[in-house]
Amino acid sequence: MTALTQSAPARNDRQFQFSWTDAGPFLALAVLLVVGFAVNPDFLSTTNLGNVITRSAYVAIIAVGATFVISSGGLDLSVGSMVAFIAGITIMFMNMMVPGLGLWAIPVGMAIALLAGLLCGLANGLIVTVGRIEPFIATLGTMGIFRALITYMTDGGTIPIDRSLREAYRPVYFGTLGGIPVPILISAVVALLGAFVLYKTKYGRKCAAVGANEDVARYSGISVIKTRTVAYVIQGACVAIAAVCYVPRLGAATPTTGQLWELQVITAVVIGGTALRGGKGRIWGTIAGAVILELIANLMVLSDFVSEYLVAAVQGVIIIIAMLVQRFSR
Amino acid sequence: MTALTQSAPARNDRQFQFSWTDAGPFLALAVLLVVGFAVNPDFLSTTNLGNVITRSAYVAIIAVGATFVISSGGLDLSVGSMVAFIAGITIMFMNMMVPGLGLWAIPVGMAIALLAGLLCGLANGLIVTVGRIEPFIATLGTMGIFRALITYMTDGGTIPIDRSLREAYRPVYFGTLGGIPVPILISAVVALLGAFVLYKTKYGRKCAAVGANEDVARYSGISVIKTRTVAYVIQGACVAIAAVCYVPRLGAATPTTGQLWELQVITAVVIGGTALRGGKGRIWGTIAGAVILELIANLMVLSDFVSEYLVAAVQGVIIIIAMLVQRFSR
Amino acid sequence: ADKKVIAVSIPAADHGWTAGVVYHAQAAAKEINAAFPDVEVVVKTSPSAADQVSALEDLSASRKLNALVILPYTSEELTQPVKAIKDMGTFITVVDRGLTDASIQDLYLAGDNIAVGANTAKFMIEKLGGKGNVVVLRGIPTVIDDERIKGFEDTIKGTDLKVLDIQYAHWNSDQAFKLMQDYLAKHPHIDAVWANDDDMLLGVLEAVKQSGRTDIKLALGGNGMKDIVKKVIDGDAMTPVETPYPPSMIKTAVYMTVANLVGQAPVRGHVKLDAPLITQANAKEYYFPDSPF
Amino acid sequence: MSIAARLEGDHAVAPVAGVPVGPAVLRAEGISKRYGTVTVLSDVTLDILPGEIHAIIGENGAGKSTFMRLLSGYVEPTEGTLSMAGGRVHFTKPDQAQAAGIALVHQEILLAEALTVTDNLFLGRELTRGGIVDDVRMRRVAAAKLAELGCEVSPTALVGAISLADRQLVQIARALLDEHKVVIFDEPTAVLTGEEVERLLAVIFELKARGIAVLYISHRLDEVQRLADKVTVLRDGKMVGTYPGHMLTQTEMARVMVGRELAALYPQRQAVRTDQPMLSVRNAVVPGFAQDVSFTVHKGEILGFAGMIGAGRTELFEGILGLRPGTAVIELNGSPIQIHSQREAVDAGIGYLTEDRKGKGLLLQERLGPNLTLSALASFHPGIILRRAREAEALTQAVADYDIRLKSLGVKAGQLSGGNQQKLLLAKVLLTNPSVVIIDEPTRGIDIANKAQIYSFIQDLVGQGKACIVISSEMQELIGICDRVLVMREGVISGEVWGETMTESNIALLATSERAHVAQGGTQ
Ligand SMILES: Nc1ncnc2c1ncn2[C@@H]1O[C@H](COP(=O)(O)OP(=O)(O)OP(=O)(O)O)[C@@H](O)[C@H]1O
Ligand SMILES: Nc1ncnc2c1ncn2[C@@H]1O[C@H](COP(=O)(O)OP(=O)(O)OP(=O)(O)O)[C@@H](O)[C@H]1O
Ligand SMILES: [Mg+2]
Ligand SMILES: [Mg+2]
Repeated sequence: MTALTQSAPARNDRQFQFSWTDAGPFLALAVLLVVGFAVNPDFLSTTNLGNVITRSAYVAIIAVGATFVISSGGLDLSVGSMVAFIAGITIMFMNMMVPGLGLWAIPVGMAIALLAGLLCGLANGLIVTVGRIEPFIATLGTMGIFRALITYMTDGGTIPIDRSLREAYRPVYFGTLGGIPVPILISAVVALLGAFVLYKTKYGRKCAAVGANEDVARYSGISVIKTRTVAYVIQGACVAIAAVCYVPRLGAATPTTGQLWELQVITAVVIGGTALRGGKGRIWGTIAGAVILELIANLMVLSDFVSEYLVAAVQGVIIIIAMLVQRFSR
Repeated sequence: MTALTQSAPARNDRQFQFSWTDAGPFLALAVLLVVGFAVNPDFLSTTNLGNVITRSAYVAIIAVGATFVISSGGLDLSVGSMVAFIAGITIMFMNMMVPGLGLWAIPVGMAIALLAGLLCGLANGLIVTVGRIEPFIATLGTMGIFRALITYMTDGGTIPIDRSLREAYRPVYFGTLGGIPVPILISAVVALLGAFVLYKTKYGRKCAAVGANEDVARYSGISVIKTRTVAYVIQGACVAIAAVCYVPRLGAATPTTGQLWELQVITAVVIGGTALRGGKGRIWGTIAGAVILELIANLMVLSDFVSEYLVAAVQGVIIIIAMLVQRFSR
Repeated sequence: ADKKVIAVSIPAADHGWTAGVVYHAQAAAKEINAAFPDVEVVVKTSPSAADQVSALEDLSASRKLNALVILPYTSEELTQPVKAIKDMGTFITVVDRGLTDASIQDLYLAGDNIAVGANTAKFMIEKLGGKGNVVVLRGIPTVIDDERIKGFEDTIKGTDLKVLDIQYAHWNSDQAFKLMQDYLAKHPHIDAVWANDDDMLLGVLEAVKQSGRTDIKLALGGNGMKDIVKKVIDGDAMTPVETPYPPSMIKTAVYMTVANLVGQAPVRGHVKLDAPLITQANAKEYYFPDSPF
Repeated sequence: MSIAARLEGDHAVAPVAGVPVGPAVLRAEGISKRYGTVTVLSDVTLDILPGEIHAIIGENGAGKSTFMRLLSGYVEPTEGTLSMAGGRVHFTKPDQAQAAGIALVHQEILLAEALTVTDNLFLGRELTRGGIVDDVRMRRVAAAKLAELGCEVSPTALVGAISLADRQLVQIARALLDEHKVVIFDEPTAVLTGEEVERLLAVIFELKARGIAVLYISHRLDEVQRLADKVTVLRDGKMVGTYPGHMLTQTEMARVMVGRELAALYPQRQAVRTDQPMLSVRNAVVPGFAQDVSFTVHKGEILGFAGMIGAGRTELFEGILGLRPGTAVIELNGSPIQIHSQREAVDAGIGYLTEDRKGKGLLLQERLGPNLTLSALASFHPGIILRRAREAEALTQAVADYDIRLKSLGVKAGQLSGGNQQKLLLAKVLLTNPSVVIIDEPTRGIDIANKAQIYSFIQDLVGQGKACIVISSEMQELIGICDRVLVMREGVISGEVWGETMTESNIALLATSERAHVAQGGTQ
């Protein structure tokens, strides 16, 4: 035992290493596109892909907010109901203001939507942080509240948007700018902003710190309450933006609007590589996750393999397989 | 060495200390009963309370299983769909066996239900532990799968139980034993067993250890995979028992059976004082939580305060208040 | 030659009635695909309004549709998307819920939800002699539910029939069971129950049976579920009548659309299915033991 | 004059009088701290002067960490006041203390594992340029600061992936990042090895030279002796006194701490080592950490493992015991065995005490009984039902045997002082009654009196015919108790010493230099 080996395993900088975990969602996306093409060549047509990506915009926008909430160690189950509630409020105000303001009702209504979103988010945030209630339960509670409010506002029916606004508002969902559908542009802007805030600002660091270890964050002089509350407020703003894009698509809000979106949103975030226990957020993965979910649903419609009754099962299986592929692709 | 330990009077095990946190759910229950009586004296009638507690039996039984899963650091969103799926399987098999076995089809069908529950739980457990997928996503996936399977089995309609079995099976829900409704007895037995396993056996210790800190558990020679998988299997068994009690109530399984029960179950567990991040389980709190939820719903109907549209909102508010009371009653 | 494509877009089977719709739509598709070699019927179900819009986009993006038969989730939300498809030159058949812009509909085949509520109310008024206490179970907050309740409430206006309580039970037997138990605990005297859907009626009946109460004279439902129609046939005292709202209307609509497409007879216009009371006398016509609903 | 005599009367080395010479940068007056009915600190008064290194020593559970947490805003005093430069201060949160210029390096590592080293260093005070966080600059500063402490981890590594020692250095770097008036070190060297310790001490002297006050807690009395201008002794929450540092020998310090005469630190060596191999490991490979390591430990032998930080000792044994991926050919008592998990190791009779008591050793939120029996569930509770009474007995026994100082048997493990947690962990591992005991850093954070006791435990273990492997960063400790020491460097065994070659300089040479020409081996 005298020979002294020199082989020193050099410690590498992780910085520039390719990370399979990070690439996971994008790989899954690629695989899905290939499978889709094999199933039905129309799948890759511009129209179809355009439609699918445009549709995924809502979930993507909301999921950007959810990435903040989740990486700060929270959870928000109320986003689906909140979309419905804010869409309802927006339509109500726009309709009220049409006589006075004409088409100006649209931007003013949008501003009101944003305000409502911020307030709803704030309410969620305060209940979770100041009230110290498990996010799961707190937002389950507000989910019921928002859903009941929209039911009350619609008297159990629908609130349609005023006819005179319809045409002017339509382009927000159906229009294109430089050939790109407006919702895609909006979600790209939201994602860029989200990525900037999460990765490039102090707030983003605080968010991750609070999610990773509350004690450490607190001892570093970071206010856990403030940071997490702000995450919920960001979530509220994202929901408002999604609602504003949503209204022109269907032209009405109903008590069933946005039902179960919360689950889609959370799934998108997790598929995207953000851990549910907090501390790590991946905006671009989240966007990929949202598109993946919508692609799976699209594939179900385009393919004729599956009995109508089993669509949900196949979706479940695909999601689980996608997660497995991600886990073991390392 | 002078034992300084002796200079300070060694206080005894906390065992006999009164803990506000532990008492929280029971206090909330008591408050609710008083409020209920004030709102409508019929609330405390034997029939009404009997009905409500009997109704809460399913959620209670499932929630006992969920207490294991959650305290081991997992989560199961599939329980509601699993109830429907197992109820469907049970009815299918019972109906198939009636011609050969007569009334013996009932116990044999129950055994099959239990087996199915164990297998479903095992599947969930393996996906979560061996597949290393976030419990939230994994069980969201299987939730879709179970729901689709029952829809497929019923062709979207109902599977009613054979008429010849109906009367013989009815007492499992509607019967009483010594004046106490059978479902209450069954859930009491399940809770007792659950409390025994969680508090008095080695497995219970392991469960809490795995939920509290996986690394410590692993370094102490506890198999995280095995322990957590078993928790899911226990959950499956509880779901099967609930399904077996459920079938005689309406005599049929439909694609809407058990919808959203998962949320009720998790809410019951959390209201009961079990932390969603794992490491601590409170079986009796869970039972109180299940009864609280059902009482709130009952109170909504018995009182005339609330517009039908706002019932969900008020429920949400009450749940949040109940949690706040618990938090700040210390 | 290119097949003529008929897309059928309907809600997913999430409770009894929609399950019936899916069943009849698929039956129609199967029969027509077998009978007409140059017609292809594609059935797609969607679990929500937003999904239905997505499905329409998907169907029309991938192939040219000759006709679309749609049972819209909601009128408002589906109007624009269906119009977009019509603008591509597709024949539009709308079933059950009319679009807000009626000019989009080449063919409209509808049940009458207001009549469902109204006819039930009429029967109750008559049977109870114009007075009594009624409790009502509503479904899911949607237009259908709204219309039925409106039909019912408008009809009993001015009579001594009093609605003691009205709450949502989400077209779900379990929730109806619980709600009925609570109604029974709350109201010492109830003359009649109306659940606006038969799934809920099943729960109601169990709860009434368990309570052993004898004050309830009527428990009525709606939609024409086979189990309930059977009760009517058997002359059940508590449920002597039923209001049909046959999910088979989708099948009728598909056939009419095909006729328009391949037949020489153009079929256009507005067909309203009545909601006549099913009584013991005519119940057999409405009894389909093989349907899941 | 013996220290005992000095202590009795008011003689030469009387405690320093209460009035400071210069203006105190930080003054604590009449501080008490109670948790419920338990008094942890009572009436402590202390002045800290600028440019002074002030050591606080005392037994495990004496209240040192509590006092330090109190000074730096993590805990609020029940009674008493703090003042800085004459003005009253009252901290309710650590960042207030930090803003006032007081930084604390915790005894237990307090970093977010999911974040990178740089993120942790700058948490809550990120460098920005125009509102945008300046990652490049932060990484550069981090690298420089870490290099100063001799820590080689990449600034972009996740803290969860680096060794405990590196985490400790990151934590120290974090406290040194900003300019402070008072820097408090709570057992900073417990997980460090010789070279890092030296570097740290140099850094501390530099702080002193810059006029910064340093509070220093350690159970390594040699460090205290080298560093301290003043030594304050705490015993059971009370001040025993403050002494001028240079006038106390280590033995005297120990005596003041404990309040009585101490026996020798290292037990009498007994010739119980046999030639019968007990555990033999061949060609152990732990990817990324250890290559091709082989060794044998014999019945009755205490085998030491020495090395610098990053030598891979911990990972080697975790790999062997199935706690991380790795391969090895293992023979126990002459028959080959396979170990895939800790369970199999425990069943085979191999006990392992982790160096990371907080992260991997104890359930901090759990009470002591369940913690104690967690590894031994199978043997301790035959059947399925828990034997609560037996557990309570075992706990009482362990508290007595290992001298675990606690105020109540009902406390949670996380409420024990660091050293007492370590004793509980040792009790937990030994409850499985292993025949081969592998102890990673046995005396981390243990006070001097208890160290002696732990050494005699280890001696007793081998006396009973067991074999013991001790991984330690304290070379003296290895030399004091081991029969033989293997030295690791960068994942391989770089040499072996025993007998008279078992000296600090030889071990240090083997542990550090590329090509060591060390006289290895020795005579028994
Ligand atoms: N939160 C708490 N609740 C109850 N008791 C506590 C709490 N925190 C600390 N203690 C008790 O206070 C006493 C002093 O602990 P402290 O950590 O200050 O000791 P220490 O001198 O740092 O010991 P060590 O050398 O072992 O680190 C211990 O008996 C401990 O059990
Ligand atoms: N994050 C990492 N990525 C890659 N290699 C690492 C990483 N952290 C440490 N290493 C390597 O692992 C080896 C062992 O590190 P470690 O410090 O845990 O050893 P050790 O001997 O147990 O030290 P100690 O017990 O004193 O902390 C070293 O070769 C080191 O370079
Ligand atoms: Mg300490
Ligand atoms: Mg080590």
